[in-house]
Amino acid sequence: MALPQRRTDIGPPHYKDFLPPVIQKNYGDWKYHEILNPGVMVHVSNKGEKIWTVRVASPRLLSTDTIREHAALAEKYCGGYIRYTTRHNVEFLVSDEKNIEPLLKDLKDKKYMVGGIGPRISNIVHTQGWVHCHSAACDASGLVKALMDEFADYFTTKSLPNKVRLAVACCTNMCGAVHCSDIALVGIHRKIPIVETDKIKNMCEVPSTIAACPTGAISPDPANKAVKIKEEKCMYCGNCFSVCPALPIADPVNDGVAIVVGGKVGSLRSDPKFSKLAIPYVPNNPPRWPEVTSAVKTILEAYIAGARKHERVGEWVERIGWESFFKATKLPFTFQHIDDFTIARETYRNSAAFKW
Amino acid sequence: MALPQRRTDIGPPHYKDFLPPVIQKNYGDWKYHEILNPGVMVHVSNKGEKIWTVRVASPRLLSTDTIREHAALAEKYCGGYIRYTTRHNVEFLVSDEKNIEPLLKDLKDKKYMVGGIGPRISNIVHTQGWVHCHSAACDASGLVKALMDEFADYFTTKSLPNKVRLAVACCTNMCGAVHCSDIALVGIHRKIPIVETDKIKNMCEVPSTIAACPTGAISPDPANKAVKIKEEKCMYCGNCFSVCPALPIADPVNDGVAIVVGGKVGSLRSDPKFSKLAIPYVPNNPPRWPEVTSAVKTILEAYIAGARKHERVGEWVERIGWESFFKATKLPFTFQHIDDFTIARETYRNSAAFKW
Amino acid sequence: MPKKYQTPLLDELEKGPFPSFVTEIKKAAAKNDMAADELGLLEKSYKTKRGYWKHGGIVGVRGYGGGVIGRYSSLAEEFPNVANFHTVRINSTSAFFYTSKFLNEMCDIWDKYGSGLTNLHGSTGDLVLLGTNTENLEPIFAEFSSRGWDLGGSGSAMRTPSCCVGPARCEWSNIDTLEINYAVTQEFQDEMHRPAFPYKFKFKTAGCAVDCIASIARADCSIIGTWKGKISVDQKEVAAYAKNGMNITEEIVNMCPSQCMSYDGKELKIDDANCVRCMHCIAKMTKALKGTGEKGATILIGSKAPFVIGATLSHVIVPFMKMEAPYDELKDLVRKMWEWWDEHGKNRERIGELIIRRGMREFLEFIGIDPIPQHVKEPRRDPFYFWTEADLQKK
Amino acid sequence: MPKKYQTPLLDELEKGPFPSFVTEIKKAAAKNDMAADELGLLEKSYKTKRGYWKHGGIVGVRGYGGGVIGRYSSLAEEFPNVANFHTVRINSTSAFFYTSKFLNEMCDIWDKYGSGLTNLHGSTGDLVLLGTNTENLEPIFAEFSSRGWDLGGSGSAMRTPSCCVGPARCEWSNIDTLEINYAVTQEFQDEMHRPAFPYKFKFKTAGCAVDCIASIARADCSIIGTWKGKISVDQKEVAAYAKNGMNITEEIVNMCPSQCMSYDGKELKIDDANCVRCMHCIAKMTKALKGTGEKGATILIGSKAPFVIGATLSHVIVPFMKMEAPYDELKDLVRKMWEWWDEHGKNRERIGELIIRRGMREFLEFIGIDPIPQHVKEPRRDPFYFWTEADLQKK
Ligand code: SRM
Ligand code: SRM
Ligand code: SRM
Ligand code: SRM
Ligand code: SF4
Ligand code: SF4
Ligand code: SF4
Ligand code: SF4
Ligand code: SF4
Ligand code: SF4
Ligand code: SF4
Ligand code: SF4
Repeated sequence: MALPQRRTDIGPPHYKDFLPPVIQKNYGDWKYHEILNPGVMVHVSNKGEKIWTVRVASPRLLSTDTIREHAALAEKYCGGYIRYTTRHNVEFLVSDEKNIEPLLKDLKDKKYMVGGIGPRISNIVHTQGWVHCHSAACDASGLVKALMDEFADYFTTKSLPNKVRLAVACCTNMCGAVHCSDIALVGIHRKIPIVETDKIKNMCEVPSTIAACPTGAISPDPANKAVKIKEEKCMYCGNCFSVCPALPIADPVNDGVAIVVGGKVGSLRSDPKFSKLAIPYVPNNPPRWPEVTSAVKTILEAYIAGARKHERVGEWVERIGWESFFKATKLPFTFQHIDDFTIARETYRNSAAFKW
Repeated sequence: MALPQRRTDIGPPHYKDFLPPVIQKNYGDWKYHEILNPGVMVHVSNKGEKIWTVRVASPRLLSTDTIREHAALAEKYCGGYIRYTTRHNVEFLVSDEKNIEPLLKDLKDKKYMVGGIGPRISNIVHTQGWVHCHSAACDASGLVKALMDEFADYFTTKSLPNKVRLAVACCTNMCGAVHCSDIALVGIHRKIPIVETDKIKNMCEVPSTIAACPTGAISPDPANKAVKIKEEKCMYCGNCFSVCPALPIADPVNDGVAIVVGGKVGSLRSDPKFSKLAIPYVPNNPPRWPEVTSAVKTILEAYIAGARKHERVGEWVERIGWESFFKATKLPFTFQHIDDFTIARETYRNSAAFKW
Repeated sequence: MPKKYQTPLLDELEKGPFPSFVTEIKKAAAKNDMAADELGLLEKSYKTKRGYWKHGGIVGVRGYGGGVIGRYSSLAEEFPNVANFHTVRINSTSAFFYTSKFLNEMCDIWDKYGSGLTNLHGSTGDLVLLGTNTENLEPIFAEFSSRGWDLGGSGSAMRTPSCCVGPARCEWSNIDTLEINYAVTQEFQDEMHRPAFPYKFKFKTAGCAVDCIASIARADCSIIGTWKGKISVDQKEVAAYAKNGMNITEEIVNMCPSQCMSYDGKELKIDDANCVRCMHCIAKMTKALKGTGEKGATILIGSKAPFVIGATLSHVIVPFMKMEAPYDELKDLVRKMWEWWDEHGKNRERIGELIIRRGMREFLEFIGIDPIPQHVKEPRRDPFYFWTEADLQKK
Repeated sequence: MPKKYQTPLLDELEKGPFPSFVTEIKKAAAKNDMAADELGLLEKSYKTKRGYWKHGGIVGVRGYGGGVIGRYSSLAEEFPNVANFHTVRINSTSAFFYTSKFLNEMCDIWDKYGSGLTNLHGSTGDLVLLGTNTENLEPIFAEFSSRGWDLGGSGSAMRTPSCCVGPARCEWSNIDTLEINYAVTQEFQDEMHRPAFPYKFKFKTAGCAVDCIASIARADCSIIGTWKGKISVDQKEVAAYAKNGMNITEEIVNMCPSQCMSYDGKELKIDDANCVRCMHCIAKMTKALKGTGEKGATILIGSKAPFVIGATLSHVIVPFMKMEAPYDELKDLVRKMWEWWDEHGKNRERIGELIIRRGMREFLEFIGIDPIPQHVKEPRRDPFYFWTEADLQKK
């Protein structure tokens, strides 16, 4: 069977071809929206026209079977129109109010999880993990599943002081928004890479391997056309392994998950914030990482108990102070929490005003 | 005439010998104070005893004649007790209320400037300048005199939203609290040092000269046992000259004064803050530096107009935002204002929220 | 019939309310050899607590330098169907709108040539086809491109740009995020498909400062919509919010970062000159408040993940740019930035890192932008700075 | 009769209300050759806009390595009486209290052996005798030390410590600043007079967080008094402040950084557990509020001027230390810190710079202090950190 004629540099199709008619007509002319329930919102245009959105959780890793099911539902209730969100949820775009209830029922029957709109936990931005990446210090999809099962109520019904954005990255490359999330997990190593001296000269470029190290721990080993790692300078980030496969760092015993908190990206109320280290290490305990989910739960519950309405996790923590965060969560504070990287000095406590 | 027997490592006398009796009796037992007027306050102890303080401005650079006059006044009105403040004012410590008016009259007759207590401009912390330091890029005492003449009313009578701490340092060694003052001046150079190649080998230690450079602009010149300066890396700080006299940097044409604002040291209301660059350069124009005093006046007046009661300069600026500071003062914003030193990245505007 | 693996550990992850990725893999594994081996391999990782993927070699389609992530298993003998298992990045549509027709076609192609597994979407925003063999790459590309779809970016290239839903379904968008996203993608096709940069370069476009695409955290170029006029206040709607139980003083006025609002129980007033357009009040009172006047975008540069010098957020370069098709001002700016980056960037140095290394002045001067207070949160603290000869001449 | 110089420029600085340093120099110059040449030299600087002082050679008194700042003029022929013109630093008393008797004696000695010019005080806190010749140094030292006074610090040594007026005349002091200052000075006489450190080391002690000695900005070791109990509230005095026109809500409650106060027009309440002890409310309502309970100090380390890596502020090391004579805990801590600094500090590296260079962990471990959240404003952001073997063993 002959292949069709390939074309290059055409880019994606124009999005107009994928917009429901009501959106085409009211494009850029929306007036307001209302959240009808955790899974349904309606946007109303200046012309008075409406579009209903029904949001459904997705594991993001989808089989073609499931995508076909999405397509079938979209065809049945939405004129064939559907979108995915920036956090990987599915949005059914309903133009006809009549279709909402039947759609919801159908979704319920098919065991879809409807929700995520408003001050809730929405889907978890995440990465490949053991599913597909060579760099992973933990899985991603499994952690997401375990967490979202734990917090399902906050997706489907319960509300929070504000949105809580969770993220998971399986290594410190952080292919997600971990560094700016309310609560996030990142896979980490805790032992230095193994230097496979013999392989380096064939597999790696020495200068770029040296340049990859954030702490300058790598130096040339000219005799072997290889590199050496200064043990006391290595903080196990794995960036050298990213550029040089002959420096494997994965370690089933010592790898695990760090938990960071308090980041955000929007500029509402307070500037965008980086996430900060809350727990330096939780062991990899697949398939459900119970220690991780329970730690996240601790943090989430402290936030719920302490935050004012509309406060994001980071805003709450900054208002009460990090010393109060560690008190409220009973999390231990360790040497790992104290920054010693590029901007360390800016994090020291330069004030006589703090809480006991 | 034989010299008396020297003693070593005895340290200073015990302060008890210099405390007025009422202080000795109420030491650590003060209850409250009241500011009676800009130059007089009274402290009341739990026993109900009182000590009055009359504060007088001092140029800090004092002749023995003047110190003898201080001593005489202290003897006449204060049982011989006197102190100097951490900002170099004179404080007459009056135990007997009756002595206050006569003291004030005497001070007035002798043209002393009484004031500086409360939300005012107190004395200016400053340094040596051309009077005694080899490193000075401007004078200090002259700048202080010019400023304090200009703002005398804010010492003697007028009040401000809060204290405004002024400081002057004659070079970037900053022998004062310039880096944490409400408004401060610092002497700067704008041309690279002259490398007196022939003299270096006798006068300087090459490694410490190289280490002194914050930007790594200095490299060895082994042929001449000297150093070279990479022009495009030098930002004229003069630290190399501090360790190597064969690198003179003073330059009557290009030296001048930078003005920094918004620093503080107390932890009240907000954490201690660094001063930030407001004006990168004002020319040296002795004897009265009119451009400097007028620039400081501009800043001070904007503060008075804009600040809430109890707000320090830095607190006011942070509330309104630096873009509003530059608008309110009409000061130009230049490339010099944008940090490119060690923590530059922390000063970039990481937010979509700012004022036009 | 694909091989069937015992997966006691993964089976645990089919329990619970959230949809299971394991179920997804199993669905595909039921009819697809690659997916089956992926499942087996993953179970093994769950048992041994480590991954078995190796670095990707360079694989791809003819004429392109990117768009495919090469991936090889280190257990090729045990799991031969994922011995090579590359990811194909299909450039998604603006704001991820699709039709059922396209989705079905996509599934047909992917079932034929791949594992049947996808990511909708990758976190950059590609439609990720998760795992296929080297020999299938050209057919897949032919099938998609003949239908009007192209590959996304990978490697040291421009990456697939993405944007928030914006004007398509959001009342707050100040710019046409979808069109900007499309225009940028089309304009820079060569830069996407033939990696020639020092490192990757990402664009993300958000209609307002809420930033639903997280552009400020993970785009070399963040384009964020904003406005220059007043916030219009519909006092009747304000009253309605109050009536419905909103504590306007606490929830809105006190939370305004610039403290430029006041509310006396009747009227909500905004001192627009001091508003920083943070979007809080508008987001929480969407029926009552709206940004008005001239619309445009703030252009911020330089966010990225932690390597090598620590994570960065994008920072303001152009506080306000009119955003009108064909977006020449933006395109020219981008080309200028790239020129500077190409010239000075080291291998694997993102543009934001380069700005930090060489200083904002050089960057701004090169792209022809004057310094303004909006470039910084605060001016420098230490009085150490450079003067050019031209600076010294200025009075 | 000392030489008389024309000083038209400096004369301008005798005008105006603020006391004039020029008048001071002239007073001395009328009877002192050195002061006269200082005046002439300074006029020249004012004319040419540059200084004429050279680096100091090493001058001092027998047995001491510091206490004198050597200074030579580059115009020795034109101004021979300041050809060498060294500064003598006399260690001041705690909080700068003096008697007229001492001041007069000091003036007598200084008129005899020096320029008659002084600084009361230098910005470190020394009683600065400004300018004398090398041959007068020993006599001056003999005169002062025989009367019970000693030199202060200079060079790579402990510098003259200083403190706020504290318990002597301030109701807010939580510690005996004067006694701590005295005890530290006496304890470390050797470290003051015989420079043996990598660089200078400064102590400053403030009775409370108001920090009237600016310790947090310019002391390698800042000692700041604080308390551990409640803030007592005298509601009658609160009412009096309100009556006298204070807007308690705006001036106090709204300005409290931890938002732990409330005021209903009658009663002022403080949620002490959330108070950060910033001193704002106490300072503005001194009659009504007072810190109570256990008293002690926070020890902060590391502030300094900008060279070489940029200015720093001191940062918390010990959040609370009881401060009771003989202050052994403080002295032991200081000795430990110095040991570490001596071992690792480079030439001209302050202790704060060393902590930044080698990291807080090494420093804290060496001095035997556990990590606590109070050490930081916020935890690290990037997940890059070290694990010791011991850390790995911990569960
Ligand atoms: C669908 C989506 C855009 C898209 O193009 O796909 C979207 C849609 C909306 N967002 Fe968003 N946001 C979306 C990702 C984000 C992100 C990005 C992210 O999470 O990576 C953010 C930034 C988070 C941050 O700051 O870290 C985000 C922060 C917000 C906020 C600000 C919350 C706050 O106060 O900090 C609002 C306003 C609000 O909720 O009051 C908002 C409001 C909205 C509104 C109400 C906008 C509108 O008028 O239509 C939309 C429905 C809200 C809802 O879901 O509660 N959206 N929203 C994204 C949904 C993801 C999902 O499936 O859950
Ligand atoms: C697939 C994806 C994760 C996901 O599951 O969604 C991904 C996967 C990989 N990323 Fe990523 N990155 C993905 C989005 C990101 C993001 C998020 C974003 O783009 O919004 C980031 C953080 C933002 C940024 O760009 O800094 C990100 C930061 C990195 C980095 C660190 C780059 C840096 O400058 O620090 C690397 C390392 C590298 O480039 O060598 C990396 C490298 C990788 C590699 C190619 C690993 C490698 O070194 O070969 C991963 C391939 C995994 C695989 O086998 O499938 N990935 N990567 C995302 C791309 C899908 C897509 O095209 O839609
Ligand atoms: C006299 C005095 C200024 C004054 O007019 O008050 C002074 C004068 C000098 N200081 Fe200073 N410093 C004086 C307080 C300070 C302070 C403030 C303080 O101690 O509270 C600082 C800032 C805080 C700090 O320690 O960082 C200060 C930071 C410096 C520095 C920069 C040190 C650094 O680590 O960055 C230098 C440069 C050096 O050490 O080579 C310096 C060097 C000097 C030298 C010795 C210049 C030199 O390199 O030879 C100056 C001698 C001037 C002269 O000829 O009389 N001086 N110096 C102050 C000492 C008087 C006294 O003992 O009471
Ligand atoms: C005399 C002196 C202490 C000494 O040991 O010599 C002193 C004495 C007092 N200070 Fe101070 N302060 C003295 C230097 C400082 C400094 C240090 C400095 O300026 O270098 C500061 C820190 C400034 C900063 O944060 O940058 C300082 C910040 C304060 C404040 C805090 C102001 C604020 O709200 O930010 C107060 C409280 C107030 O004024 O309400 C205060 C209050 C006081 C009180 C009321 C304390 C008391 O109860 O006795 C004293 C009289 C106040 C006045 O002068 O208005 N004092 N005061 C110092 C006077 C210097 C002078 O001659 O003017
Ligand atoms: S975060 Fe690391 S392990 Fe995970 S997909 Fe990205 S590069 Fe791979
Ligand atoms: S793991 Fe990270 S710190 Fe360690 S040698 Fe490799 S790049 Fe350097
Ligand atoms: S600031 Fe500079 S010039 Fe002034 S006294 Fe200190 S070292 Fe000398
Ligand atoms: S003046 Fe400063 S920046 Fe220039 S060479 Fe000397 S030490 Fe370096
Ligand atoms: S970023 Fe703004 S415009 Fe875009 S979807 Fe979010 S709220 Fe709407
Ligand atoms: S947009 Fe933000 S800054 Fe502007 S009025 Fe609303 S809350 Fe205040
Ligand atoms: S620092 Fe505190 S105790 Fe010392 S004088 Fe100032 S206010 Fe009083
Ligand atoms: S001391 Fe400061 S933090 Fe404590 S109650 Fe008073 S103002 Fe608030």
